[in-house]
Amino acid sequence: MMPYWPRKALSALLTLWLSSIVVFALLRLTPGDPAAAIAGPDATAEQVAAIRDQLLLDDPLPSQYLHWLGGLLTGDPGISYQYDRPITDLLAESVGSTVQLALAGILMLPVVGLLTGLALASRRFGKAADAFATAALSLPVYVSAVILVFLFAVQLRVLPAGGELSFLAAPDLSVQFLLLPGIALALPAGAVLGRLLATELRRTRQEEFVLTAVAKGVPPGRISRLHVLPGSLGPFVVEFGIGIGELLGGAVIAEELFARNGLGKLMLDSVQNRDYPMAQTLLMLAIAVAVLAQLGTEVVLTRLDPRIKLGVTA
Amino acid sequence: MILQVEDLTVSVREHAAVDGVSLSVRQGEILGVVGESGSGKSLTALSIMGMLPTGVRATGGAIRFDGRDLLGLDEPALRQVRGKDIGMVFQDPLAYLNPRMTVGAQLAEAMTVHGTGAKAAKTRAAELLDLVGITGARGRLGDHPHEFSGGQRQRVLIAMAMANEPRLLIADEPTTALDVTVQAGILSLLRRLRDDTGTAVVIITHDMGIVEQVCDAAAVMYGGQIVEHGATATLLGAPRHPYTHGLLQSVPRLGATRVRRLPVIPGAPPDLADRPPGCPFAPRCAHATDECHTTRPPLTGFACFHPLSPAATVTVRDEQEEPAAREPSPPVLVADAVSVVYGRRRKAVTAVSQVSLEAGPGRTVGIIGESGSGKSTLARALLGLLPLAGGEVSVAGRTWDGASAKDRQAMRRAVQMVFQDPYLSLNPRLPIRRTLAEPFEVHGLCQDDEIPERLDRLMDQVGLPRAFLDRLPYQLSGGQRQRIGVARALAVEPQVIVADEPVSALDVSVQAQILNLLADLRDETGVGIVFIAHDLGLVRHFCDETLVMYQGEVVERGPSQRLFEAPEHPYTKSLVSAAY
Amino acid sequence: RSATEVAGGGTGGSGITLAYSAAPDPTKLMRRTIDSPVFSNLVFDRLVDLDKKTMEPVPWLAREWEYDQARTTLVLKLRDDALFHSGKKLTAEDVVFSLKKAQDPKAGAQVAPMLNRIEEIRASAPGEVTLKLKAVTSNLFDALMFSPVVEAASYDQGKVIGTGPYTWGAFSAGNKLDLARFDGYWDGAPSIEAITIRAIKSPQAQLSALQSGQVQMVGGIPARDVKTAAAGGRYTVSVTTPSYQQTYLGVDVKTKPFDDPKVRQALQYAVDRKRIADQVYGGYAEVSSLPWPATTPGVTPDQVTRYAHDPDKAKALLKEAGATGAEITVWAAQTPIFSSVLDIVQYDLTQAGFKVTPKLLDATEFQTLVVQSKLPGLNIANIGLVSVSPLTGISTANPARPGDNTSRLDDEKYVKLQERAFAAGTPEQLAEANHDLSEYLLEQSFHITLAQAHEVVMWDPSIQGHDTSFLGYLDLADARRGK
Amino acid sequence: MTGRWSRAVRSPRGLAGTLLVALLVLAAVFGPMILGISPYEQGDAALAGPSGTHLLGTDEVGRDLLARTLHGIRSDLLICLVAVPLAALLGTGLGLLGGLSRWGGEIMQRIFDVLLGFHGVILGMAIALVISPGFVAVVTAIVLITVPGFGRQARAALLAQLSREYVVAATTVGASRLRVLRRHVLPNVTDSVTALFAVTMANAVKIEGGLSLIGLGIQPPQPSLGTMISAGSRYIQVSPQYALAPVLLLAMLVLGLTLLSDAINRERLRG
Ligand SMILES: Nc1ncnc2c1ncn2[C@@H]1O[C@H](COP(=O)(O)OP(=O)(O)OP(=O)(O)O)[C@@H](O)[C@H]1O
Ligand SMILES: Nc1ncnc2c1ncn2[C@@H]1O[C@H](COP(=O)(O)OP(=O)(O)OP(=O)(O)O)[C@@H](O)[C@H]1O
Ligand SMILES: [Mg+2]
Ligand SMILES: [Mg+2]
Repeated sequence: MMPYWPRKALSALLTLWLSSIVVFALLRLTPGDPAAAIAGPDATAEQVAAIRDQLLLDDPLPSQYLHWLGGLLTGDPGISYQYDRPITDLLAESVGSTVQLALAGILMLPVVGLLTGLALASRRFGKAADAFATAALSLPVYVSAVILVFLFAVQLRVLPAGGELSFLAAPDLSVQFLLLPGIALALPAGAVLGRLLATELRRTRQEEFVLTAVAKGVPPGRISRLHVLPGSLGPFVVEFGIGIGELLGGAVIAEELFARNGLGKLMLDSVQNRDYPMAQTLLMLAIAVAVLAQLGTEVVLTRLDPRIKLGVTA
Repeated sequence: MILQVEDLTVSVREHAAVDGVSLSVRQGEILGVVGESGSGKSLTALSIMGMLPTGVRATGGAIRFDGRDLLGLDEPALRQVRGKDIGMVFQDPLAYLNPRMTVGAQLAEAMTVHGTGAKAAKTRAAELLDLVGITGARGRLGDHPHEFSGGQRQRVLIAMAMANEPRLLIADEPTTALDVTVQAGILSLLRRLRDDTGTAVVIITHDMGIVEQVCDAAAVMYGGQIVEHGATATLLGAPRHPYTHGLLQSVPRLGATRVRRLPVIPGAPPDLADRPPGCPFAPRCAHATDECHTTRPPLTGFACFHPLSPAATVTVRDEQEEPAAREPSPPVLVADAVSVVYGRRRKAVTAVSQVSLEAGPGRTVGIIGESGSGKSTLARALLGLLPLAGGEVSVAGRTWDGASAKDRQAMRRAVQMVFQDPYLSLNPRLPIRRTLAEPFEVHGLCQDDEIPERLDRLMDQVGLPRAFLDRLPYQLSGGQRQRIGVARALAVEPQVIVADEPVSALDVSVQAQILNLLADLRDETGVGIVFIAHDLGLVRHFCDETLVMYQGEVVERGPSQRLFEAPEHPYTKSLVSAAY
Repeated sequence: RSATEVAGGGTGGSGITLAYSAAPDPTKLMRRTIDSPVFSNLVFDRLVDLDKKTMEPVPWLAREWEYDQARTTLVLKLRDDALFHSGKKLTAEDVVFSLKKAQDPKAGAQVAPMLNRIEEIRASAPGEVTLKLKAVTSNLFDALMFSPVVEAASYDQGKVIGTGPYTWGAFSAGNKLDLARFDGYWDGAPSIEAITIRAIKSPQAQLSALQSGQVQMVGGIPARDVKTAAAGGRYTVSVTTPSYQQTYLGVDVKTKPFDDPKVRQALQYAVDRKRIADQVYGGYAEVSSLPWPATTPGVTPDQVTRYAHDPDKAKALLKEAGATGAEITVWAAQTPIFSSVLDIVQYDLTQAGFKVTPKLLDATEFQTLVVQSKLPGLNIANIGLVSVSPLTGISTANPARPGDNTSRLDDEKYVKLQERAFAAGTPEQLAEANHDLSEYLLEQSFHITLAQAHEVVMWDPSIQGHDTSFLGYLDLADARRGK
Repeated sequence: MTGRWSRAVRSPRGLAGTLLVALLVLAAVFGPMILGISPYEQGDAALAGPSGTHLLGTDEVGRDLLARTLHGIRSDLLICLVAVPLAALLGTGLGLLGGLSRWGGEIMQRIFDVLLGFHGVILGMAIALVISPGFVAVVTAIVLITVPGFGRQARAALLAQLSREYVVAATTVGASRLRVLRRHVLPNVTDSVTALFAVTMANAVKIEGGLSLIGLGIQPPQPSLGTMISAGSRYIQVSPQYALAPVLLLAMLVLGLTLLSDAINRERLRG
């Protein structure tokens, strides 16, 4: 048995490597020729063949894979087929938008989750929170986004319907652009988090050490804060980690619906245009984020529950 | 009187789980509250703390502490009492400590919530750990509970309860989860704390031995009521209530003479829902009359219309002769220098090391040792359930290693197992019939249409109504389930049964029933038994030969009688002296 | 500050923001791509334009021009006051460079087949360019109107520099383009200082952006979405006549039963063009049996209305051809528009007695199969340049190109017709050729027009003076913010 | 077992959930028959409002929205009923396999990690592109997206079961490994997997809708709730019922399934 952290890191690397193969294979399996997408509707077969040649698309697949992987590892994933520019440049242009969106989601996710969870577990707001959580869960993002935009942008005109502004350029405006997509992203995942938290809160409240705290004369508020809540956060953190990992994927939909130009849109476009190097790189990025989020989750978990690292099970 | 409980009634829905209990504790006194599971001990204790679980309410009586009725206090006022005037210690020290907080923080919290400054609390926390006998106290404040041993955790809990020097300490089964040797340490700690601080202590237990060891006075609870109370010596020496008497008798004690069968209290404790209106013990009482069934006897030291005479002391047991020595037959189950290792490389734990034993029809081999000493591991090794790191186990000459599937089946027929926890060892989803039919089916012991008949016979053998065959496990009591466990082992008519702590999870009065069942089966069928226990009295009572295990090794072995009378190994000595 | 209001004010003082379904793409300036209409004419000028009514060439960067007697040499005289955004003066060399670029197959210009009929492009004097043709090319001006004039010195460095009213500014690929007013514009600087073009693909997102005041124009989205949004009358809908996209039903004549012209004609009768125009294009489309405009010289009204919706006739023709119940596949790319067209076509053809399997493919896959001519049966797609003229239409687009086309129709007669049109020296000859081409297409029915769909953009009423060129490209030289 | 199920169904949550789902199933099965209008019949009146002939109005090519909505539930139920049991079976199988051998476990774990690394949308998109969009693609996508959940659940349940005393007990009476698995382990694993079942059903409906949104769902002219929502949401201002009717039904379906899974879970935790 290897020590804990190196073992985790190794398995993360293994996952990434396997993913790179899957990603590569998946795109090649997708019918449709990148060269045809570039050549456009009125191109002749010869034009397409010339482009294929130029893009080295007729090289053997293993060599294409190694070429790309080698580039990725040395920080140069190549040139985008559709934009004919270095992928790193394109990423640099779009990453800000997605990071802002993801941050908005990440910030809002635990807020929605915590509020829902605490409300669900409380006696006073339980019923209302239950209704809210069920609704949030039942409505897919693509529906809630349309409703949110209709309400806040078209009818009330208090928030922009879509688009973006760099946070660094104008923080106050940027936040307004981020509010609706952030909420739309955070709602369903937040509801899941909330329910999970509520269940955990109820379970932890039943745990014996809470009785010890009561017997010490600890007031209920302090018990909730110091004993019950930390004890309930484990699964919350895990789910939150998964949630972060999914944000980049979720950005695909959110960016489409809110007319943002980030990595999600880039990913959708590049897959649709069979921009292989671009799509592969973006997909790997998404997977890496998910894997990293999971690792991060485990770091937090060991903090929350010191037993885990030593392999002690409860 | 520091605490006076008067006619306390605690209701669970419409049922009185605690039914008119009165108790009193004097300054500096240690009171033992004894009773079986479900008799209402914990609810009584929790009422004093004002900590009854939701759905359970104190519906009558009063709890006077220092002249105030605690039942009349509101939550904030109660909080002032909790942890400050009354401290409480719970049963399972691991579960009752917050696994995510350092021990120091938990100790300090007990004081800061009652107004002590953070700094002072920290200093005092170290003192407290020192006080309860944890060495290197200061350095351990930053440790988490899982870094302490079981006994140390219980000491931490006690330290926490003592943090504000309460005038009353309530300990609910403080040693049940601990080993005998550790238990002795905890009990003497409690006594020392009482001596040093003059705090009154209420110890809740189901173990008469603990009462005998530490309590000044005791109250016996049964079916939500106090059936007898008094000074320890009188209560134990001359019990007046038939239940107290039965309880004392059904526990084999190390010092008592060996008997073939234990005297038992027939039946099982009453259900909360169908308690008789009269004396709760009446349905199980040999002396009960009509009056007992309808009228509740008043408590005058004891609550019984037909008390035993003070002369009928426990020591005067009706002596039965030592069972006739059975002619030794060749061993069936042989373990030869067995070792078991869990985990690999750096994490490896040698759970069993070089253990040899022989078991065969007509003989009972006892294995004793504290928790983690490798008893269960050995049991599983005997049944071929674990890979061995060394040595071999053979059944009727064949070893588990390298046995063909067919051989294994034959070996399984020869050796069977009874498990510790009857709640876990029965598949909750299968009716008893299906569980019991399994051995017949897998071994093809009889035609399919004969199975029902065989099952009926099994049920008769273990003394259960045949109708139980169609119940699900949850519809049976613990004792009844353990009988099913025995029946399952018997089904294949084995030559040896390995019983891993078969009574540890059972109520005291039910324990004796199962022990007797095993003894009867042994006598009737000649089946050999490997009997694993952590209770010296049981082994001494039950087994011909005893092995003492310590950290995976057998440190001493010999005929039970001699072993306990003249232990040689220091560990055995400490075991015997820790027991009573 | 409210983001809604700030964004509504556009970038800077008198800027505006336009939303378009496709992002400007500076890598294919010589081609007409879906993004061209939104920026091409803002940044570039061309040599000539066509008059939207008469379809006659009108001066632009070329002040005047003259053919020789044989109509094989054309001399173009350029303006002398046109400046590139770099500050450099427009020269004949720039024009030569631009036209040669457009000839280069790598540039992928659709009009290359016409430009390739030019034997020599030459700067014959300062401000004068002479084109020497291999043969008479009646639609040469279509090609000249089409090709942007770029700065020779910087083009190959990837810079986007033209002589248009706006300069190419901050650009993020696939996303956003900032244009700034070019104060040195020869026709006088435009009134709007800055234009931001945002790529917003989703129609909903575009309309929300317009309705919440974040953009002043939306475009490139399905016309029916525009129609529903314009229903309240709050916005100005601008239809880019005479340019349109011809939506067609391509027939692979090598697939049975479509080898039989009767079956193909049955298709013509089966499809309900009126319903497609109304339901898919929100009425912003012409119903016609021909790819090119009804106003095309030589086209007669009876040709335009040749195939009216007539399911019974379709059934009868099918029966006659013995193809009733034939199992056919209709392919289309997966877009909201084409899937709706497919819906209707599938329904109509089923009514006529075909057994239809609809197949929606993702755009790239569809594109690949088109290039490989691997779409057995029918396919639905659209092409743009047929609205310019019949000859330009059939010469530039794969689906109807004589000799080599996606319908796999290989007919010497068709090639001859094309040659006749090229060589038409007089308007009369051209009209005659147009008529015969139309007749041929109607008869052969391998390229069935479903709709002539105008591109539609919708403006916030605060913007006035906007226009589109003959090609349907935005023209904002006179646009301004009104009250 | 049966007792527990019926108790779950009879709890207030379970009852509400069952009623909702049953209502939708009935609507899907008998609705189209009662209505008697073809969901494919096109007409000239596009995007018409509700009227006597078209109770919910018409879509953009003049088809009856009510008929399409009812048929849409059918599609979705069918997808759920094919995809989710398939995913459950596959996931449970893989999970069990992974639980039985160390290596198998490692490999499964990695496979699931890779699958989980992809976001559902992306995985779905890739699948739909690889095996041309349509019913099969939607089902495959749903299966691949939801399989890791089942796999992990099954594996966890299996590991928990294997250490149970009654499983050991069955071995000691001589039951073979296969019998132990079938008799004692599987039913309990099934139990914990079932709890996941209803939630996954609800998810499946959402995934179908998500795929439709990018044009990769059920293919026209066949209706599904997802395709209708994505098509209808662009007419939300002129023809709100177009999108909202399927949204409502979808929400009802998800709600019903969520309630059911809640009820089952609660019952399961009670033992
Ligand atoms: N929270 C509760 N809800 C319902 N019934 C309860 C609750 N707690 C205890 N009871 C019931 O009240 C009765 C007395 O329980 P109590 O916990 O006081 O027993 P005990 O003597 O402490 O037993 P043990 O030795 O098992 O701890 C039992 O029948 C039990 O089932
Ligand atoms: N599956 C396992 N993996 C690793 N270590 C184990 C495992 N099971 C038991 N052990 C360790 O082996 C040692 C012996 O355990 P075993 O269960 O045999 O003790 P025991 O004497 O039966 O204790 P108890 O009285 O608590 O039942 C302990 O240190 C225990 O932690
Ligand atoms: Mg208790
Ligand atoms: Mg054990």
